[in-house]
Amino acid sequence: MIDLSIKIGGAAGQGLQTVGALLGKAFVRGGYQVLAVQDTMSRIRGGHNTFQIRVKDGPVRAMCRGVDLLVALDRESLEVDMKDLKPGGIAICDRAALKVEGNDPRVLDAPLEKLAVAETGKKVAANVVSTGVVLGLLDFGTQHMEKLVADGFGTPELAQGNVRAVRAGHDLARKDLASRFAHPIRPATGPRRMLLTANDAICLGAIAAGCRFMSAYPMSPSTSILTYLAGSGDRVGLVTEQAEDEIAAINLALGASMGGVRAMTATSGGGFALMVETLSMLGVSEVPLVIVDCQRPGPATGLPTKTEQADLMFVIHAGHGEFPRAVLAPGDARQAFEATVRAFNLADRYQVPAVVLGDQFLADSYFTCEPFDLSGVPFETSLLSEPELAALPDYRRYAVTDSGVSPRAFPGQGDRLVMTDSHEHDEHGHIAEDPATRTRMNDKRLRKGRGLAARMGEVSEIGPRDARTALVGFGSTLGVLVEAAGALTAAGRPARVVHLCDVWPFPAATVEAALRGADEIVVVENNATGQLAGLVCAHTSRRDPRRVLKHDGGPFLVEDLAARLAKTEVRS
Amino acid sequence: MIDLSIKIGGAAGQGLQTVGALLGKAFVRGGYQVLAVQDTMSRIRGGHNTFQIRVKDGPVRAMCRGVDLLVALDRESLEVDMKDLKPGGIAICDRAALKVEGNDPRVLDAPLEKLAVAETGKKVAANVVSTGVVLGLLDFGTQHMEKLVADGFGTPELAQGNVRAVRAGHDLARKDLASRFAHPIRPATGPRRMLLTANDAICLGAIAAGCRFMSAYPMSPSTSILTYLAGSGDRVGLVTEQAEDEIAAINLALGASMGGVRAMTATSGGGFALMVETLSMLGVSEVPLVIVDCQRPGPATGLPTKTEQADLMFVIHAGHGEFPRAVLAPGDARQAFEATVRAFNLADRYQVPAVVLGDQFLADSYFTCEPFDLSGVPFETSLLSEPELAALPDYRRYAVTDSGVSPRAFPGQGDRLVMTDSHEHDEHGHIAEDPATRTRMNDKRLRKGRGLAARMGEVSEIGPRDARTALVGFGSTLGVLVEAAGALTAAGRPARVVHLCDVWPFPAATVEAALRGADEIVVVENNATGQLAGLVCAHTSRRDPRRVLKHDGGPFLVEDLAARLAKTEVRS
Amino acid sequence: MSGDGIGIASHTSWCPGCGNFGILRAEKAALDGLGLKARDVLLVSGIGQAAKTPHYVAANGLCGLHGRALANATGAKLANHALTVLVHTGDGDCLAEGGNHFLHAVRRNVDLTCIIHMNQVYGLTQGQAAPTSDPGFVTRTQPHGVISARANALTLALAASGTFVARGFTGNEEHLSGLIRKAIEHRGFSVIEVLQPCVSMNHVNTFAWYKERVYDVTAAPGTDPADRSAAFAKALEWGDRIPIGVLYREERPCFEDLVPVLRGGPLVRQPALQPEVLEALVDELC
Amino acid sequence: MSGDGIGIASHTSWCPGCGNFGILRAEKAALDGLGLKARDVLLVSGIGQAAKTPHYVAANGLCGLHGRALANATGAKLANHALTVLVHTGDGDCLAEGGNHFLHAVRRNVDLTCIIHMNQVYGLTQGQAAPTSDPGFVTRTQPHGVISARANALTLALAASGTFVARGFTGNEEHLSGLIRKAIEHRGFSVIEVLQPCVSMNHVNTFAWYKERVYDVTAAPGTDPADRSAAFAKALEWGDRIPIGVLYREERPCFEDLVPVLRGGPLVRQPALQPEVLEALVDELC
Ligand SMILES: Cc1ncc(C[n+]2csc(CCOP(=O)(O)OP(=O)(O)O)c2C)c(N)n1
Ligand SMILES: Cc1ncc(C[n+]2csc(CCOP(=O)(O)OP(=O)(O)O)c2C)c(N)n1
Ligand code: SF4
Ligand code: SF4
Ligand SMILES: [Mg+2]
Ligand SMILES: [Mg+2]
Repeated sequence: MIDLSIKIGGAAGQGLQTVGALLGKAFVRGGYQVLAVQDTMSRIRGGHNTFQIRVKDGPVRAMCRGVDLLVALDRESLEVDMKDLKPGGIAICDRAALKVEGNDPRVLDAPLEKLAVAETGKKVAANVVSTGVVLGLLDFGTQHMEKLVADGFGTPELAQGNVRAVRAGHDLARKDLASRFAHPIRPATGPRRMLLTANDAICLGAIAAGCRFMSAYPMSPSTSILTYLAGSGDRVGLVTEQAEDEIAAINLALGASMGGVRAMTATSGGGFALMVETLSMLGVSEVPLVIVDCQRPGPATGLPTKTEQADLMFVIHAGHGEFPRAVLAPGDARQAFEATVRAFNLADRYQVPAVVLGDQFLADSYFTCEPFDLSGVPFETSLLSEPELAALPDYRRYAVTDSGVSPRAFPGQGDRLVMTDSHEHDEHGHIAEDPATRTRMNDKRLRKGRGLAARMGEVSEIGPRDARTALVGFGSTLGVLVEAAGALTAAGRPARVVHLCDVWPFPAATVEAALRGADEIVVVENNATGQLAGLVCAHTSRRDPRRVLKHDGGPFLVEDLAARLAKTEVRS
Repeated sequence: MIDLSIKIGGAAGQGLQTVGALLGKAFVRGGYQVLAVQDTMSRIRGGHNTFQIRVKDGPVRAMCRGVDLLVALDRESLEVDMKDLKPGGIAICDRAALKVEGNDPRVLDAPLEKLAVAETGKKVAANVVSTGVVLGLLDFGTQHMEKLVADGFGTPELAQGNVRAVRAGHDLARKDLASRFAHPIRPATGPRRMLLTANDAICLGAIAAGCRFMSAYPMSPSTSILTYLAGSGDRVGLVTEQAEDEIAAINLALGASMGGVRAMTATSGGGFALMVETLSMLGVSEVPLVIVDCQRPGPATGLPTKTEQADLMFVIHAGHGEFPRAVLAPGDARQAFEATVRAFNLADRYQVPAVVLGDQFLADSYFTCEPFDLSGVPFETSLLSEPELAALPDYRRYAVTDSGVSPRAFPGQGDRLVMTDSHEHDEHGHIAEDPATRTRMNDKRLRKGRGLAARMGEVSEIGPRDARTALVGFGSTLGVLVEAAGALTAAGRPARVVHLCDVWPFPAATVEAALRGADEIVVVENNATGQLAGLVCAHTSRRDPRRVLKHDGGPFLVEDLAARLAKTEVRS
Repeated sequence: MSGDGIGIASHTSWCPGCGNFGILRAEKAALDGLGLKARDVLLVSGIGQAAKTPHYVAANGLCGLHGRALANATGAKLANHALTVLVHTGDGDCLAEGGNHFLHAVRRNVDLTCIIHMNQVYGLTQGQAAPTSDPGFVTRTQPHGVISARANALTLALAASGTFVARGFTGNEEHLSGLIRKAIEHRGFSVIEVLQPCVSMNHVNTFAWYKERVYDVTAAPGTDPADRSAAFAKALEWGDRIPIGVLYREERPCFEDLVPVLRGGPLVRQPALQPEVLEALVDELC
Repeated sequence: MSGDGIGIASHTSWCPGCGNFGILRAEKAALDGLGLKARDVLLVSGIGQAAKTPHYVAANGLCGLHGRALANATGAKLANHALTVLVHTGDGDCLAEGGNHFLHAVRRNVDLTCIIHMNQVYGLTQGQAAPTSDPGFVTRTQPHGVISARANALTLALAASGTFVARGFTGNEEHLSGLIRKAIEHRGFSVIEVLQPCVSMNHVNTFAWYKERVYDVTAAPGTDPADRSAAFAKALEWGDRIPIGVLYREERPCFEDLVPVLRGGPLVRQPALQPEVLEALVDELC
């Protein structure tokens, strides 16, 4: 079985993400499955960043602490990252360029910069050379990498130089170093697979769902959604606009949605905070909208480039007044794709805001997936067709119905006029202040929450059904929960996973049922207060779950989580 | 026993509040206790508004539906408000001016406009004349009212004209109408009492607590706080600034607080929504601040001039990331005064945001109170004195302590520099991104929540301790709960009240203890989803309380609530 | 609805004598003059007295949050640029709560018409100063009188590269209606600041106060509506004389013209994507 | 700390060659020149590369949220107007997220110095357009190039009645430090837009690009720094020639001068209230 962890460490500006992602993709094209995560600091140059790739010949769902191969592109990486080297693991660095001495036998010297300058004329291509070295050490060959570099590196000249740089690294490794590392990974042929971040997947979901307008204000770790959609807009008939701030971003999107197109916005917690008043406006006006919150550690600016799951209760309760909403917290790229499609459908069908709750781990990590079927996604809408609209004897945008869902039309769709107002209003959308109308309309809106609740089905149960230990989580912990449960089970203490993608309306009955038979319930969250655990307490009969929490900015790693789970912790 | 309800109905622009408040104050000066509530529409002229005064010779805590005396200043009032007239109740109107016919014996005709023009030259003074009529009917005399009008009506001429108008109304009533109404209220001498809104009380609390800076953006029903403080600022050394928006309002206040003075802002739910990102900034930067949210019905613009209690969960969970905060929901003017003082002290002591949760009912209703002691309020601070600061060998603004509270200083206070940052930071306030510092600082901040939780004491238990029915509420329902519990108890079904002023950190143990012995728990809330009931379920052993909810924009009225409580409702 | 023009309400919640009525009538005249159908018109507003306007016109309406009208209008226009979109916004709505959106809407130059109801006060919330209030204006929240300088929508629009900058007065409805018409016809973002006396809350800047000061700038000799600096100098005029009319006008491609996707027609009418297009996106990630 | 002047950091997280270093040095020189003590100086910022500046100066610092620096600075100054308060803000921080606060801070004319680090790009978030980016500027979020007109901090400040409006360039540190000094000395709100090349994210508006365009406006004949319209015309200049220097300056009482309470000294130093004062408040409500 192949299960190899490769870490590239260096400073901002050294192109870790660029070469790391290419390397990951080369492995995927070569038949393997990959998960790659980034750990960066909030700066443009310098600092200590890493890009870590785990390569397997089977599904890979989470990251481990241990590293087999370290590529240290700066001194700090050698200082910081060596501790994670597994027995038998090795590190590569350019001793001359980094001005490091020492005779640690685990550290192999490779003249990356010299080769970079020789092949491309630029020192910075040392990173590209290093990928060649890695491929050489693994005996993977450079075929896939060369093609990726040739296609992805701008001008033909630039590309050619970099292809040579890859080869130079590879040849060096084969010649001088290969004997030092005994984990060959030969390229195989396998099914065609995608390597993408969950943010990419969200974009694909949006496009597949027919999103036509996206406005956002840049904010890590959500910015890549805006970037992706801006770059593809022309092809997919989607307009993006970088707004002046998040309030504008969501209000542009609201306007577009009221105008009749599917629309979305994306941000992180701080930007979401600025959108809260408008969330409430979506509630009263019943304009559908998808909002992505890529969480990062707070409060406030917090740790802009790190990960956390601390916006759950905030997002569920955000907004003055009472109105239904959907909150979906996908666990990986595939769930992100599907949850985004579902978010558009739920938003449209129930005329509510739907929040996709991501985080930095999901946003910046690369997942291996079977290709998505973008043409085959379900489509649900509450928008009237033109004939339906024309057939109505009397069009009332906010007609009171049993389901709470009213017939939606857009301005200019037919001869019927559409009025939307942020006040309490009557069925025609005109301001109303009398108690009876108020109660009727508020009840009508809240009734939609019931329909929505019936649709909150995405709760995964993974692992031995009879395991007495249930690990509960939401969002990005999916993979690590599954791997840790596997480790526990393998160690003779069977554990299963109950993972919520759909978190609000809280799927109480489903969770209750999933927890049946479990003696020990452990809620695992990337936050400090156990927010999901709070929901479990409030909405199920399980009142005192054990909480395993982490709020240091990093995702859980498999070994660490398994170790913490194995320990019998004092309940808090 | 005297217990009389007087309602003045009319259109916006007819000065209902002005004359109503004066009338209320006249009764208070005349030895009675008063509660007066306003029900208005969101417009400057027209619409249907009422100002209702309940006068008792003892404490008055809530409003009833029944009216003894209706002053109808427009036709709509006659149409709408007559239905609330009690048996024996009468209405006064100016038939000629309102062009109303009819021979309802309950309606007395009074030429208010004619007298107004005669005495002041202006029709609009009909409202003032009507107060004279009321006083005449009650045989209360005009002594107190004349003084109030003389002191409160601008130029001496204006005042004189209005004094004459009061007298003219009074004399008319004594001469022609008095026989028709048989509830005399003669002025008595009693202790000196205040008549004030809870918003006034919040202002007094802020001033007593030493607040020196207040910034806000106008928003009903919070605007009167800005207005009051702007009007008193020169006397009490307080600067107010009307900000360009709510984000500016809270950030101005944050700057002032960081600068070393006690500061606050006030808004309603929609404005609070805009402040949420900064709430989180207060969390990470540990800058104390008091924020008043005068709730009104949402979502969004909702019903701008009506009342609701639907921001509870929102305010508790607002903000990305995790940080402690205090939320206090006073039940009347006295609690508003005390809660505001406490909010300043808790904010300052624990370096957290403290939210005072009011609502339109509290904001616009007039309560009778024994005079507050502004000079005698407690004072707690975490701000270092200058000698304390100078004595520190090494000043660390965010020093990690057991309590989580760090030594606070302000720029320019001594030679020590103060650095405050919205990122995660080290003890000196400089940006930190490493996991260990992050965890330590996040833990430190969250530890303050424990100290805070220990201080959440303001839970009132009122009524027979052994009553098996407990009515639970928070905020502005205090009075009506007490009166309704009294009514139930009197009707042979003993009920007691558990009222939370302190709602967050949720005083779970106190509430659990208070509910002990109760078989039936009824949570009464001015909202549609039972938010407090949700907290009770999540934090106590009581999992299925009955919910009595109202979300039509109006406060509960005693008769209505008592009737609903008496009914055995199907549990939802 | 199109035959007799666009209906306006006979009952409103405005005060009798309010300047807003003049705007309502002038707008109806402009829309009628252009022969626009109600179904193709969208009126967008925020919150305030001005912002109630869409409720009084028989057209489509989106009355959003306080301050956010321009962002909503921009989104709606980009979703369906076949609509004629007008924004009704108070001076507080537009320049206080919505100040940032105003700046950036002007820069963006989407084809919207922004009508600022300039009463120099907060009407709906009962008389606080607006950013446009004159220094010294005394209110209960500004008991010492306003301290900050008067916000000037016209200088700001000019500074933010506005392409159509005008001022009207409710005391001259015909002129105002002509301005609104020109603004709608202008391809790009047009700003009309309308002097709109608030009879209930502003007893300084009254109808008479404006009446005796306004003059039509197009009558002034040597005024070149294409010279931004000259327009700025005119826009600074505020005192004994207040210019009305079009102060500045420039032809520049509007935002919609420059977004390739929109050349395919209104977004809301564009066809579903072909499977090949979608498949290609997946391919790129394999 | 006062003897050798205010310390600046030798290690920063800025990129080598970044224009921000020039601002840091120029500011130190200005503060030293004025003999200010670190304890009496407060640097306020938002978020961005520019906004990291307070961490690199040994003075008091308040690094708030993205876009909110001016509001924070205003509050801090009103709490303690004995402090010298400078604001470091990026062009995105100041004119996008913080655009509304900028407008109103200018109007308010509190005695603050606002230094806008103008690199025409979002540095920290890696290269999106700023409102100040030139039309046509291509980024990954603006693949067709920027469409909106360039936001111009100087015309905006002039439009909002700014009392001190200047531009500097990091390529001329002495000049810049002179500007900062004048701005601090100015009683009222002063705006300095600093051309600050971003070597990592903006490869169009480079050091050389600015260098060959800037000229000192004070050298230009016939420039009257007290004529707002003339300053506006100057501020519109942006192309082959870019003016630097003080474009406009006016003496007008600053906000603090007009608030009666502040005449009693900084709020933070004012004594506790007398019981009589408090009692009178209660009396009024009885
Ligand atoms: C977020 C928010 N803040 C404040 C308000 C309260 N509010 C409603 S309208 C308004 C200002 C009205 O002034 P303006 O925009 O000038 O309109 P006018 O009534 O004068 O036409 C305010 C402050 C609100 N609705 N929402
Ligand atoms: C509410 C919010 N939105 C977005 C961000 C992300 N963000 C941080 S700095 C920045 C812009 C940086 O550009 P600029 O202000 O020009 O500063 P520079 O880095 O160029 O100096 C953005 C969008 C944030 N921190 N907070
Ligand atoms: S308050 Fe002023 S703006 Fe509002 S309707 Fe009345 S007159 Fe018009
Ligand atoms: S990204 Fe640009 S602005 Fe930021 S430090 Fe680097 S060069 Fe300076
Ligand atoms: Mg106004
Ligand atoms: Mg910038």
